[in-house]
Amino acid sequence: MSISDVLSPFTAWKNLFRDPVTIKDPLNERPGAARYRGFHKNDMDKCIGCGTCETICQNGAIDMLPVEGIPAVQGDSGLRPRIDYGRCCWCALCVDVCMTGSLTMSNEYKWVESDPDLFRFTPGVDKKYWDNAELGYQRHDEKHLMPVAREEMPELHPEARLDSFVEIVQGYNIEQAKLEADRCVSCGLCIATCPAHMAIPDYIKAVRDGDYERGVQLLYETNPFSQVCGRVCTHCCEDSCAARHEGDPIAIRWLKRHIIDQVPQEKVIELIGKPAAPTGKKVAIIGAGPAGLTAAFDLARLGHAVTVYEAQAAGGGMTRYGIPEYRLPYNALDRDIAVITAMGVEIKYNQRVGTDITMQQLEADYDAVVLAIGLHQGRSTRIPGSDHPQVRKAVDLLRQITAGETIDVPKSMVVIGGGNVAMDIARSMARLQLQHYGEIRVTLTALEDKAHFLADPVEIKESLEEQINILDSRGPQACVIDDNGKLLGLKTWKVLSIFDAERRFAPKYDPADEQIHEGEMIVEAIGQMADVSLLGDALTEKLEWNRGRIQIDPNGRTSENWLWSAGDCVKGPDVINAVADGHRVATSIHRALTPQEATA
Amino acid sequence: MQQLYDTLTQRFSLGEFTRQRADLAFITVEAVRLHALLRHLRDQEGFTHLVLLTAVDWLEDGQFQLTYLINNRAKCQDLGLRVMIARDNASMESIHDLWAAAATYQRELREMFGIDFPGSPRLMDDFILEGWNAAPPYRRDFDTLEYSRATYRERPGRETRDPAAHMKQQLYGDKGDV
Amino acid sequence: MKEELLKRIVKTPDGQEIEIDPLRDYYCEAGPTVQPPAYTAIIEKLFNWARSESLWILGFGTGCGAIEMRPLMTPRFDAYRYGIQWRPTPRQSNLFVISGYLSVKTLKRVIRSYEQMQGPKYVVGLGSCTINGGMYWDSYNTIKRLDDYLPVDVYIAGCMPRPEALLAGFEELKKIIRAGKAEGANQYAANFDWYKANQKSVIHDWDMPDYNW
Amino acid sequence: MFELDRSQYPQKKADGTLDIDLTSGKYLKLWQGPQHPGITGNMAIELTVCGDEVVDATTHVGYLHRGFEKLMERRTFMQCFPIVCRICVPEPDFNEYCYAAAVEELAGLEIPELAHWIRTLILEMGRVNSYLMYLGGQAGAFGQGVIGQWTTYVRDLMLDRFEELTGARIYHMFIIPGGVRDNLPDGFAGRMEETLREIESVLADVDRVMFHNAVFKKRAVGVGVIDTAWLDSYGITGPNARAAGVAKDVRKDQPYLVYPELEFEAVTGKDSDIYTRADVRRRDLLLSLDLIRQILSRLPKTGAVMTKLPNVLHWKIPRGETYVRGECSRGEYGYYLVTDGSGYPRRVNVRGPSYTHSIALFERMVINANISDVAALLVSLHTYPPEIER
Repeated sequence: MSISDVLSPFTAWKNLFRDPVTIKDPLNERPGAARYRGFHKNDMDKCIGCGTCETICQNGAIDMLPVEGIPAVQGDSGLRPRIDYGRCCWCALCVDVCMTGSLTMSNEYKWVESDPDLFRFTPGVDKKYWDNAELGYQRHDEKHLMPVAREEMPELHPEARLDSFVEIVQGYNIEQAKLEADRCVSCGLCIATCPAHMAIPDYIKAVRDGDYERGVQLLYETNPFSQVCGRVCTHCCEDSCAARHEGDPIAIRWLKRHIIDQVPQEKVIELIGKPAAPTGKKVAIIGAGPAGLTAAFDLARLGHAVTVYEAQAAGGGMTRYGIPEYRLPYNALDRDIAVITAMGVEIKYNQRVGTDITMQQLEADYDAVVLAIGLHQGRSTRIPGSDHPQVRKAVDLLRQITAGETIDVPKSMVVIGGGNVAMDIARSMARLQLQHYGEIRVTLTALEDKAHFLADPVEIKESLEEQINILDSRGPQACVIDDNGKLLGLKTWKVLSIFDAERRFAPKYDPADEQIHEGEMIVEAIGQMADVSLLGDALTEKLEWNRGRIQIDPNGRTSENWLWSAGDCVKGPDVINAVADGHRVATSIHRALTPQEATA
Repeated sequence: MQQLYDTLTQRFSLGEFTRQRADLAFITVEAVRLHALLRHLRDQEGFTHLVLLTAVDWLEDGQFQLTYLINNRAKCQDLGLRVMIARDNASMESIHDLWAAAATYQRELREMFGIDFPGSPRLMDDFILEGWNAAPPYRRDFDTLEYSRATYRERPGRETRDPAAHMKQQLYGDKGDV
Repeated sequence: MKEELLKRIVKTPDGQEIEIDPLRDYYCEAGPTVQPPAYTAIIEKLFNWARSESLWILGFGTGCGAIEMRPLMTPRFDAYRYGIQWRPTPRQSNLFVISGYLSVKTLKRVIRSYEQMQGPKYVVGLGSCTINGGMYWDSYNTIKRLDDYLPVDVYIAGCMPRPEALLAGFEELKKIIRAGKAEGANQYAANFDWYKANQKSVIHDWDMPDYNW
Repeated sequence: MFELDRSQYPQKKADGTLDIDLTSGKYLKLWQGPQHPGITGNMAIELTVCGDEVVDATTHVGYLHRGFEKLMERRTFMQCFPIVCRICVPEPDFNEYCYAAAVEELAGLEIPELAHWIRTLILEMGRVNSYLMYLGGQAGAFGQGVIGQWTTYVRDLMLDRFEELTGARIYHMFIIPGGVRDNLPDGFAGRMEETLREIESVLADVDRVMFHNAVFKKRAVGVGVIDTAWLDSYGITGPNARAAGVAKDVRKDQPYLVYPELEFEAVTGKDSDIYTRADVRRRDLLLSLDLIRQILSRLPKTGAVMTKLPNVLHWKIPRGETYVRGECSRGEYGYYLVTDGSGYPRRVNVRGPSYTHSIALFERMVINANISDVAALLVSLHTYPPEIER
């Protein structure tokens, strides 16, 4: 210790001559930093109410609640997060995890109340002074708390697949499936979109856990066509997936297929369990397609005796006779059908109702009848020359290919249509051409432009890979036939617009832009309709109709109380819709056949 | 670390050896051998620093795992000794004579896990909790959320909806036979 | 209950033996009373103005939020210019800032400190924890609603609130005091039994008198 | 200071307990805390005094117990990340780092190079803050309020840097399992340099007014000596050990993050009293300022700051256990993490340096001290209660 230790502290006096460091107006002069994690904002246009913010919040600070003016729609639950500032810790995990990037934080931080119950608000709905704050915490684009890219699906290369009908999609292995299933946030937005309302998040969880038997049980609760739907479902669920907003949607369809691929058929039958005790009621189902067989499966499980009448030699309906084998191998379909027949469903093949047995007989022999005849009649363009024998319908050709009938494969051909059926026939014929002539000459003309094609984008991509010449915005005008009656090709005009101002179908063409596409065969793939001739005149007269389709109530019952109708023939073409429809009529029939308890 | 383990096995009967990092390993030890082993490690092998002493509740196995983590600063090595003891009437030999600081850890374990360390100073004094009358809170079978709900009121008026269930109700809920 | 709080016989220096019951003998038994406002409104207004401009905070850092008090006490934010200062003892303070979560053990001390403060006295709750449990909503050792145990005048959102937000809260409190609405002490007196019942429902070893004045 | 050797007083009974008869009227029980200006944070010391000499002391903790270790057992690995920093207010980042590093180790994640640098930067910034708080507290314990006024001011400047970097002042929640949340903002190094200069100028003042101060020396030199023999027995780490001449510094002993690439030596003292401990911390603070400069001049300018994570909602970590430590301003900070293959930690144990310092060590040190020195002694150990009871 020295004298300097006594004097040295006095140097502090120098601060007398210094400017004060005090902030003059701390209440107003101090905005939060640019990345400050202040009070929440939520962009109502972007938010889809998936509730992932609620899931991640370790403080239980977030509630998902309905908000006036925001209805639940496909892909948006209509719920919005309400945050309790009696819980929040401003960690911003909710912002980081937000699937759409709608949730952000402002840099505002002052909120004082005397009433503690006021610290709850729905950002974006309850107006707050920080709603328009520009600064504040936002998630980095590249920073996600989960993988955003889909696991790539192994597929056959175009060269490897082009000359055969071998299945293109190989299916995930267990590791890939786990990684893909891991991406799911289990929000459940997809369930409402799925026509059959499958328990999608639950069966994806089963994949994560590796519990495939549980997965199979979950699948069969809502869908007996997992092999089929796991391959060719239109997967509209994936359009509602929360993950699609900032990445790829979860490959729900492939995961479903993965589950059913992992469990042997005998095990599947064992897992579903035995049907209920016989009720003594009999149900006839016309058509062994997805709708008919789903209804058959449900009714058989409830103990009813079910007989299915099928005009073709094998079951599956359009999934067998419309979908090429490279997309849906027949043995996969056979597995689904075998599970259904294992439930005691009797399928009578090659029995055409109307010819081999009449509707009147069915009405007399059974307690209920389901009409699930699908859409097996191709529509015609009715352009000049379309009655030429080499102008064919896509559905007929596809059925012939499946049935193994010999087809006179043309060296060149034109397909009219831009939907999945058009792609199917184009690609099937391309394979046959390659097998027969070693080269592919298939032209596909569609009314729509590329951006509005009706076919699945994957179908288009694969078609192009398979050397299909796809022409968009071409309207068919005439089939060109030479003097000898030989079909030369198709004349098309450029399409200017398809719909008029009222969104009615009224295509406008540019006749100046005319092309002739060479083809020994023209295939029309512009839609299908139901062949209702089996009903007979009397029944046709009795039934109520709606725009050419049989009128049904929401449960699928027609105006005749013994007759229900389901599937494509009443709802339009879609496998998963047909399955949903099958369930609906089965429920309705079961209610009708079961003696009602005294209504409460 | 493997070398250390090999040396030790010549003198002590040791259980499973887990090498976690180049400078961190865990060895399972029987409860009766722990004290002698710790003394040896402290006095002969240079593990002079008791980093921590804590417990893990393996409720399914009916066991507590006591972890004694010791550090050899000169060699930059950490060694964790795992001792499995029965969960019922759990009791363990005290090591406060080796490290004075251990008494505090043992007090905490007594209070939070209910593990007895006979002879450890001030073992029964309240340490963290005061007037606690439920099960020791760090035990796995003590449910903190349930206790909190039952004891401390929360502000009413909270409710939440599951998106999937809400959409079902709004969009396609069971409408019955029409 | 601690040994020194039990009833016992003590020998005085002059050899007398007396019985002591610490919990009864060391404290006054009377409960708190509601203090009516001054006779005339103008004087009450003057009082309230004076009260609002001298917020003396009890220096008891009950939780995390206490760390943001230091910047307020020091030159950068300098809360003294707003009439706010910190006092080391409850007897000199009229504002209790509950800086976040309260463990049951601290709640007990908080109640004692609060009751020792002179009326009119005010309580400010800092952050989520005082409102609805905050991030310790599922903890076995922290209370969730401060207003069950003490009358709270103002809450400030945040975890933790910044010094600027604290100042905003204090300014709001001043407004409430000036408006004559900061009646926490009277509320506590009027609902004393309710508060006591709530306090005792979570503090299991109640080894102090009911009112620690 | 006592004129006689008081180390034999109070006497012990045969069973080793102190021979103190409270009813004798010679002794007084005195509570320091929890509501007391001479206490750090929210804790209490129960002193038994004879005159103004402390003859027995018990540290009472638990006032800030929230049961973190229990709460983490019911939070997923990502959900634990926001709560760990609450274990230590003045220097929360060590919790974030140790937790994140432990999780990454057991999950087998590698984090990007830049994230290592930014983590180190954050930890050193936090150390600066913690030491600045300490200096104010140490001076305040001797009645020198002005030091606290200065250091709190410059600490606030550092909090501004924290705010622009991490988006929060106190609880940064920035070191996330998998990396850090963001890169440095534009112009950060320049603003940091200004802050560092301001801190240095204040530290120069502190040196003159606090360390070269007759009053401070009179009160702090030779008081509260920690015997080197106690170091292992009481588990003493950090500046408390370094002031006793043992260069115990995890940054050097078991280097983590980018410390192997930085140039520095562990700061030590030799007298092991209050003054030396304060001085070691002051010099360690200057070292941290230097480290921050080194980091800012050498860290990669661009690159990823976070590694790709699995979906954190279902993140499961295989069974395992590990211990990760770091050198915080108070000593060795560590996380012992046990996982059991589920989505939740099986057990987390936080080893805060104050755990041993403020209980076993403090209770030993304070015997025979003067009541007026108790606060200074406690502060000189630089303890912080929440990391004791969590």
